[in-house]
Amino acid sequence: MKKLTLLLLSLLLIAGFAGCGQTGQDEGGVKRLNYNIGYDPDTFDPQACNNLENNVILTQIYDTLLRENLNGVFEPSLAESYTVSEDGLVYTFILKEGLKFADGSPLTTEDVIYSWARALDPANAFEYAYQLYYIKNGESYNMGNASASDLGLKAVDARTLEVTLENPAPYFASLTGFGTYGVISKAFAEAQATYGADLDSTLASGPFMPAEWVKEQYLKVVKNPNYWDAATVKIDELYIYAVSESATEIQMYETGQLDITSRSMSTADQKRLAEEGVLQIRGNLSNRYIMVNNTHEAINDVRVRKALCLALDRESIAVNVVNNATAIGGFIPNKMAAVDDPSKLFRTEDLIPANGDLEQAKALLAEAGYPEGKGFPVLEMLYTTNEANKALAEALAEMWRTNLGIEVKAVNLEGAVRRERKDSGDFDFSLDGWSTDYMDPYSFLELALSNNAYNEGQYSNPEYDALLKTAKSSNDQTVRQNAMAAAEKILIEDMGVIPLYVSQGSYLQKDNVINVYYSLMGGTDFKWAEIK
Amino acid sequence: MNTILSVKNLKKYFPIKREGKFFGVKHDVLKAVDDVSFDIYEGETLGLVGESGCGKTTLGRTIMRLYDPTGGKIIFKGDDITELDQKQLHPYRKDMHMIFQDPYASLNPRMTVSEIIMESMINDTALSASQRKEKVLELLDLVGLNSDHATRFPHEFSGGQRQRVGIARSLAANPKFIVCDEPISALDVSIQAQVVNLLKDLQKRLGLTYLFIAHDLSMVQYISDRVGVMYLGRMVELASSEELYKSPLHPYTTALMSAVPVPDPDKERQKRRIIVEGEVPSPINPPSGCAFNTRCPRATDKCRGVAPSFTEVTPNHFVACHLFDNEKKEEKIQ
Amino acid sequence: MTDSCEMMEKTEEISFKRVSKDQKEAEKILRPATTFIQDAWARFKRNKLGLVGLIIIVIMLIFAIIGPMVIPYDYRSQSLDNAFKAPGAEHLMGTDNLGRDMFVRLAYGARISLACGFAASLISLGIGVIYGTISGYAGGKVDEIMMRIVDIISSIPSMLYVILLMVVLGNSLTNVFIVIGVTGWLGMARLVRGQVLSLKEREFVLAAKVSNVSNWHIMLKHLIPNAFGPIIVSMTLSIPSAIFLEASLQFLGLGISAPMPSWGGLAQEGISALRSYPYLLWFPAIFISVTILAFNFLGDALRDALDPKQN
Amino acid sequence: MRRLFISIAVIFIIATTTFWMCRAVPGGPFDREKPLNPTIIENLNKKYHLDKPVFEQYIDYMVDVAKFDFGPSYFYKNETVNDYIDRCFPVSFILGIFAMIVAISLGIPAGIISALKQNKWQDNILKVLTTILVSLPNFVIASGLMYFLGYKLRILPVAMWGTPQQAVMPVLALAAYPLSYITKMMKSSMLEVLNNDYIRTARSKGVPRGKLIYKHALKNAILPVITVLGPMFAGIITGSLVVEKIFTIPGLGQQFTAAITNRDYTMIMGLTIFYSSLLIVSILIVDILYAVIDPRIKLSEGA
Amino acid sequence: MNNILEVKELSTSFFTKFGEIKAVDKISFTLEEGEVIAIVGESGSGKSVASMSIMGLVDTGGKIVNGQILFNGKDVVGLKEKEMEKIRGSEISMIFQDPMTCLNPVFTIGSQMEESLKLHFKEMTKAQRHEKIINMLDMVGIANPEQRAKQYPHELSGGMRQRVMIAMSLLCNPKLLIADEPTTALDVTIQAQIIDLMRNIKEEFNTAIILITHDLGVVASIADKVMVMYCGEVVESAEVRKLYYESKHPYTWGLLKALPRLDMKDNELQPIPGSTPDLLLEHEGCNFFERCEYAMECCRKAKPPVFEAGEAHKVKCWRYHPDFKEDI
Repeated sequence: MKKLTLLLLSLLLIAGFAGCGQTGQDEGGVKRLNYNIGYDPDTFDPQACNNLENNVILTQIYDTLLRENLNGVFEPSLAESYTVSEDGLVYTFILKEGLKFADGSPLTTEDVIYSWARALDPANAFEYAYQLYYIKNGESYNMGNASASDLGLKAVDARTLEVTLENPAPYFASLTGFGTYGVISKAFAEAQATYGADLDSTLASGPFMPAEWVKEQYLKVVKNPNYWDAATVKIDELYIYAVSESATEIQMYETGQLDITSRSMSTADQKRLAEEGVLQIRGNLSNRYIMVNNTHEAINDVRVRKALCLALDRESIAVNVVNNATAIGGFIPNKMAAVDDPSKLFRTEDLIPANGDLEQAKALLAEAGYPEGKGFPVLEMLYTTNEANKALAEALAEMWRTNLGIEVKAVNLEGAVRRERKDSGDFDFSLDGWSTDYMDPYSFLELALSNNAYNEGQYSNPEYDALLKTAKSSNDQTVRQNAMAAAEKILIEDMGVIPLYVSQGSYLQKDNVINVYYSLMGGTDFKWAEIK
Repeated sequence: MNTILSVKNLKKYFPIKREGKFFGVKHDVLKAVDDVSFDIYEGETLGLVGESGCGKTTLGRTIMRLYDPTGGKIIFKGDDITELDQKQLHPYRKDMHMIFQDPYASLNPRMTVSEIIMESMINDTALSASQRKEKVLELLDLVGLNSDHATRFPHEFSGGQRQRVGIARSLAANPKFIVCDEPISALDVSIQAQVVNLLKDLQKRLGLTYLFIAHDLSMVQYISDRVGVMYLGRMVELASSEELYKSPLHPYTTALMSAVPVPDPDKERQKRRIIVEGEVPSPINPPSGCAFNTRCPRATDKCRGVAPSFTEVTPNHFVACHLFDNEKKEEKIQ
Repeated sequence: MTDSCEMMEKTEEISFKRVSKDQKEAEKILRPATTFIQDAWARFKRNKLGLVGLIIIVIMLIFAIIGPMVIPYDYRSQSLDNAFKAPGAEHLMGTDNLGRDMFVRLAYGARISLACGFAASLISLGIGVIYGTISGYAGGKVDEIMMRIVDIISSIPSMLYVILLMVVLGNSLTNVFIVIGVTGWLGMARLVRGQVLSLKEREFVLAAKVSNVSNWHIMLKHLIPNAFGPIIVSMTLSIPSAIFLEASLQFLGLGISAPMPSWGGLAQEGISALRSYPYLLWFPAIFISVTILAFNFLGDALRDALDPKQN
Repeated sequence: MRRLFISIAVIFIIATTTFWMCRAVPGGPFDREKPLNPTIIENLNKKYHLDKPVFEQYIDYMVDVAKFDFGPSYFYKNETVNDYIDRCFPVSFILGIFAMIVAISLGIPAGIISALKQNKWQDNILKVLTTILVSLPNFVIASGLMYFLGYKLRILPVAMWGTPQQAVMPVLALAAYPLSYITKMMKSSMLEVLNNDYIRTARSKGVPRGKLIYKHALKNAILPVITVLGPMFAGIITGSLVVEKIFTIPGLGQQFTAAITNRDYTMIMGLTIFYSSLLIVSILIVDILYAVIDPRIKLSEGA
Repeated sequence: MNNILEVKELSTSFFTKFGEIKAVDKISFTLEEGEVIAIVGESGSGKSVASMSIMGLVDTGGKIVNGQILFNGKDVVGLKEKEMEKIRGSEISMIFQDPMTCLNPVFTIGSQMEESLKLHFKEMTKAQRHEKIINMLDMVGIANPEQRAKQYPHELSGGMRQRVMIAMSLLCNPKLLIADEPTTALDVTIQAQIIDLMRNIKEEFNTAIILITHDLGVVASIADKVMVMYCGEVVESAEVRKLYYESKHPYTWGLLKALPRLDMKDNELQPIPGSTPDLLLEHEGCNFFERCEYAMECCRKAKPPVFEAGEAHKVKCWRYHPDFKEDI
């Protein structure tokens, strides 16, 4: 018995508890930042990356032709400048001089083309390949109907890249700032069995380079001295932790083990931290809405859908249930900039009252044949299991019950099951949301297109489809702005979906940490971050 | 004398599967009853003695067809019941019943006495519910219990009383033949006599036939008309109880007789006891030849090699021992 | 000579008159008639912890039945401005994230959790008893095969098929009952089989066989009633594990649908509020543990009370 | 040999069942909250051979499993299921072993005390304590520990894995249930052993009480406890999901749910087979251990 | 001859939830060196409790409430556990009914025997101990003692185990051996072997033996003195021949008459009616009253005292009151 205990104790020591996890902002002049993303990167390959958290990690490691700056504007980063042809189909990027990868090897046009082409290579089966379908023959190559050489990518010289698009896309330049467009070294990548599988098979091109990775614990990245803008980078070491539980994360923050948190926290914690005055809010370019099955009984009546929307005090829900959110004025997030003038907002006034209009809602419901909710069928609202969704679904159902006298059952489903039920049209309502990958209202509006794969609610209005077609094909931003604004009005008028709120993120950040950039599209960039 | 039950070359082997800790399974055979033959006559008590593990209980249960025999024949009232299935056995089971050893285990603790007794009447559709009740009381009275005992549960009774309930149960369907499987060995001395006398009394009154199984030689001797001695699954000797006491033939019987202590200090102290050495071998791998050869003071090479047959040495006195092979022959010559 | 003799000699003449006795008199049972249940109850009453457990369970049941009727709040009506109100006079146990009264939600949760406990363990009892009895009574090859099946199922991590089943069936109260019940029967089946195996060799079962009764009769009258003690104990102890499992399902987001509260769900919600509004965790946790504690005490006491060895 | 054969058959059946169970569940490995482009799904299916007929997939999979290759994870791009198990199992194993050590080293003495002081205050206190431990859901125990030890008292790091201090809270949280179980079992087994005749024999020889308990009773009483250790250990390893999640421990447990949510078929099957084998192996080890301690077992093997 | 053991008015009671059970009620006897006294009684008569009381091993719930147990002139009642442990196994030793369960299954025969020696003969060397064990095993008739000592209990047959138990109990040369139903669990042929062995022991070691049994046959074959117990009381005690041939107590009569005898065919058995009374229910009169066919009025009212019915023949029955006259 004793021997066994001894054996196991020594086992513990041998097991090699490598010292780690010690925190401390500033040891021996090393500027260290502890950030939790709650996610363990499953790849260091920017093209293979398929989710936001991983993308945030890779943002620190890779650079792109354009990069979102502290003001939220995509400005040339690897690129020095770019020009667009008259027809909007050909983009010519000039790279900065003397660009290097972290190992000191030069970064050339070839590397960019290699990176982008591999994103589309059907053999790789990258999930985010569609982000590059804008490039000529991008989609056909990905579908296996064209070859890599058919792609609209041309290396004019080592610093000049000519990109031909399939259709005009006025936002293409900023799209090259998206993670999937991250640039990796062709020479290095070709020498790897699987690029980005671990630190050894990864070569950084961005502000930081990965230095240590303890799986499902943390990733340590350090300043990349070969980065073209290394002078701007103030942080020496950035620890990116993988603590997924928000409660754990907050306690680590409160005990000084973390400088920045990022997990979505419980409403209770949000409320307390807000009261304590430490809660930080970041805006998001994402909306939450109720997808309505436009074909189902009762809710195929526009009056009913309107009544349902107007019966909700969306302001109260955004503030009290979701916490720190804002009621959405239409379908497009309130902060979306106008496409013809980024200094203006896309939508200047709310299309639906934030507090709803109960009187009108009741009147509409009565008009539709369900006075006081009588005779209204019991409907189901699907949501994916998590605490926030649950509270939201409960609150909505309860509001409808008390305000309109109708019964909606909140049904929590596991993600994949809900996906399947939605796909088969077996639902009445579904709690959904969308966050965009590129800053254009079209990315939201296309969701409601009649033939769109995501339009499971089967909203359909030819007028709407026509307006969006204009928005997609035109190269004139004013035309596009007007078309899309009109389209959003139609969508809201038809109440094809019931918009709820613009979601916002809450996080904690130590006071001495500044200039961490939080993108409206969900990204976080430590390039400019500083510890005071 | 009518033969009520006839057992012919009955065998009951149990397969013993012993799983090796890591490798393989050993299939052994436990020969609980090995080639046993005898007849029971109507109205008599056949006693069956033997030490623990000799197969006497298995024999009783096999006769009752609680176990399926491995070989041989059981003929009850002229009909071969060896191969009958449980359904086909029903009509025969009415005529045969059983009294069990442990009065604590043989009564279902969750049933009242009347339920227990009535169970045997379930298939006896001739009786109405009230008739059944009446019969229960009758039976209770017959075994010397009160009518208010009917609603009681077994745990409220003493061992002797329970055994009487067991007897009442066995009588419920008016059987002709009862297997008494060590009905007294779990009881105190003073109670044993009660039960044995009751059994004797019932036999007289109801004309029952008993197969009385016990390890207590003196008790078997007392109650039985004829006694069979079993050793290691085999019947080694069978004779009337007087005959057996006066002139036991088999060395094992002799040893058994002398081993039983008599409650008489003078006799006890004068008696020359024949002590058989060693212990009963395992029935899983019984010795070859005569099963008793390992302990028999008179064992010869023949005993080690050839199993003796069970033969009638003197009229109605059967024995399985090579020592009497010759006597038999001599008899024949004469 | 002892005292009694002297005393008697002093006080009265010793009477040597023979007493005549009825033979039957000697067979009289002096103690009052007791059934098995009465006996068990008498033994049970002596176990203080068991009694406390029983009382707690009864209180919980009353709370579950009457609570939602008498507490002046509705379990689902929310008051968004009143979220996270600390326990006080107005809300005995505070309010949750949607401003709902926790006390009434706990009372309603009691209904669901207890119903889940009872329903699930009844389901596993049903399956387990039938399966175990058949397997044990049939014996031989049938038993071998049936037990191998149990072995196989039990070497698959139960969480796996709980989750798979929940995913396939969807979240609803009945499905939770079914899933928990369907996954919990293995232990019961093993237990019943073991009991049956030992019981079927008991002499009263042999006696029944000799008495020409059917196999069904033997199973129903002899085997199951006698395995009743361990079965009921195991059932009492499986109720808490059902409550538990429901709570774990909630942790994985696979429990019953909102807004119906179960204790597990409330505790799970409470976890995320632990740092901020800890009462949201403590109350459900206390309710869960006290109830489970009570069931455990009850089970232990029943084990002692129903154990035939105690006779 | 027979045992090995049975084990393999069991694992085969489990693998088959799990394979078909996985396919029966709605949703596939590439279902995302935002649905993927059909072309891309096609590419992915081709890459992972999910475009083949299911039966063919089944055969392929079984062939791979026979070669101890559980295939690539559909979710983790750069880790195969084997890699994953290689990496995470040691963590779960250490966690499980230490939880077992805590449970055994506290549970056995507690059980003995309970048995010796049956129905006295010591027994009652232990009874209440251990029952409380089983009656608290382990997410409550884990969160409570973290809150008090990590946050309030700050004597232990809140979460993460790597140093011995970080192991303390998860080990305690995991040990709670087995601890109570062992205590309970040890108590009843001790009580039973103490009623045995050989204890009376030992006492009649004049064996002092202390020696009686640790020499004569303990060795016998511990036997039934040993039999449950195998399944218990396997149970801890898979049951650690909540604790692993809360304390951010890179163990095997949390992958069980994650794999199912992700419809990571190979991972689900790989883990299930691994777990079942683990269970079978730990039962085997326990049997061997049992045979070492209990001389009666040896006989049935020999002879 | 000197008295090894003198038991005076020993009473042991069990205190249960239902009340006090007087398991042993004021029993007295003496035992000389080399003498065998048999305590005979049916189950529940208190014979085992009496022996356990002498060993100081009355289990939880039971207590010696009265009386003295003078072992070698020294009262062992109330002796400290430590001192009692010294006596147990060395000066008084015991063998039990069921040899199958009395040996610890997880230790070898040798080590279990060695333990006694280690406890009581601290100065012995390992080799000496080993020798002694082998000799003793040989003495009780175990073949291959060297090999047997290395075996575990389950590898031995029942009779062999009982021999081991006896060997173990004799290791420390006890003055008194208590044998609690030593042959009950054994087959008749084995029983004969063990009885033989015990006779030898008595002669060879001059050990006093208390033999507890329900089998009057066994008693007849070995005992010098007999005590008959019924419901915790000694109802009759006498020298063995007297008890068998001139028994006085109706219960003893009953016992002898209820026994079938191999040596006498056609002796009609006369059972004692009824069953042992419930010890929990208070009996004013004689415990045997309910079952006694000679019961008298006085038997119902008061417990009979001990009467001398001859030399060293004591009986607890009103029939031996000096004023008794048969009244029919």
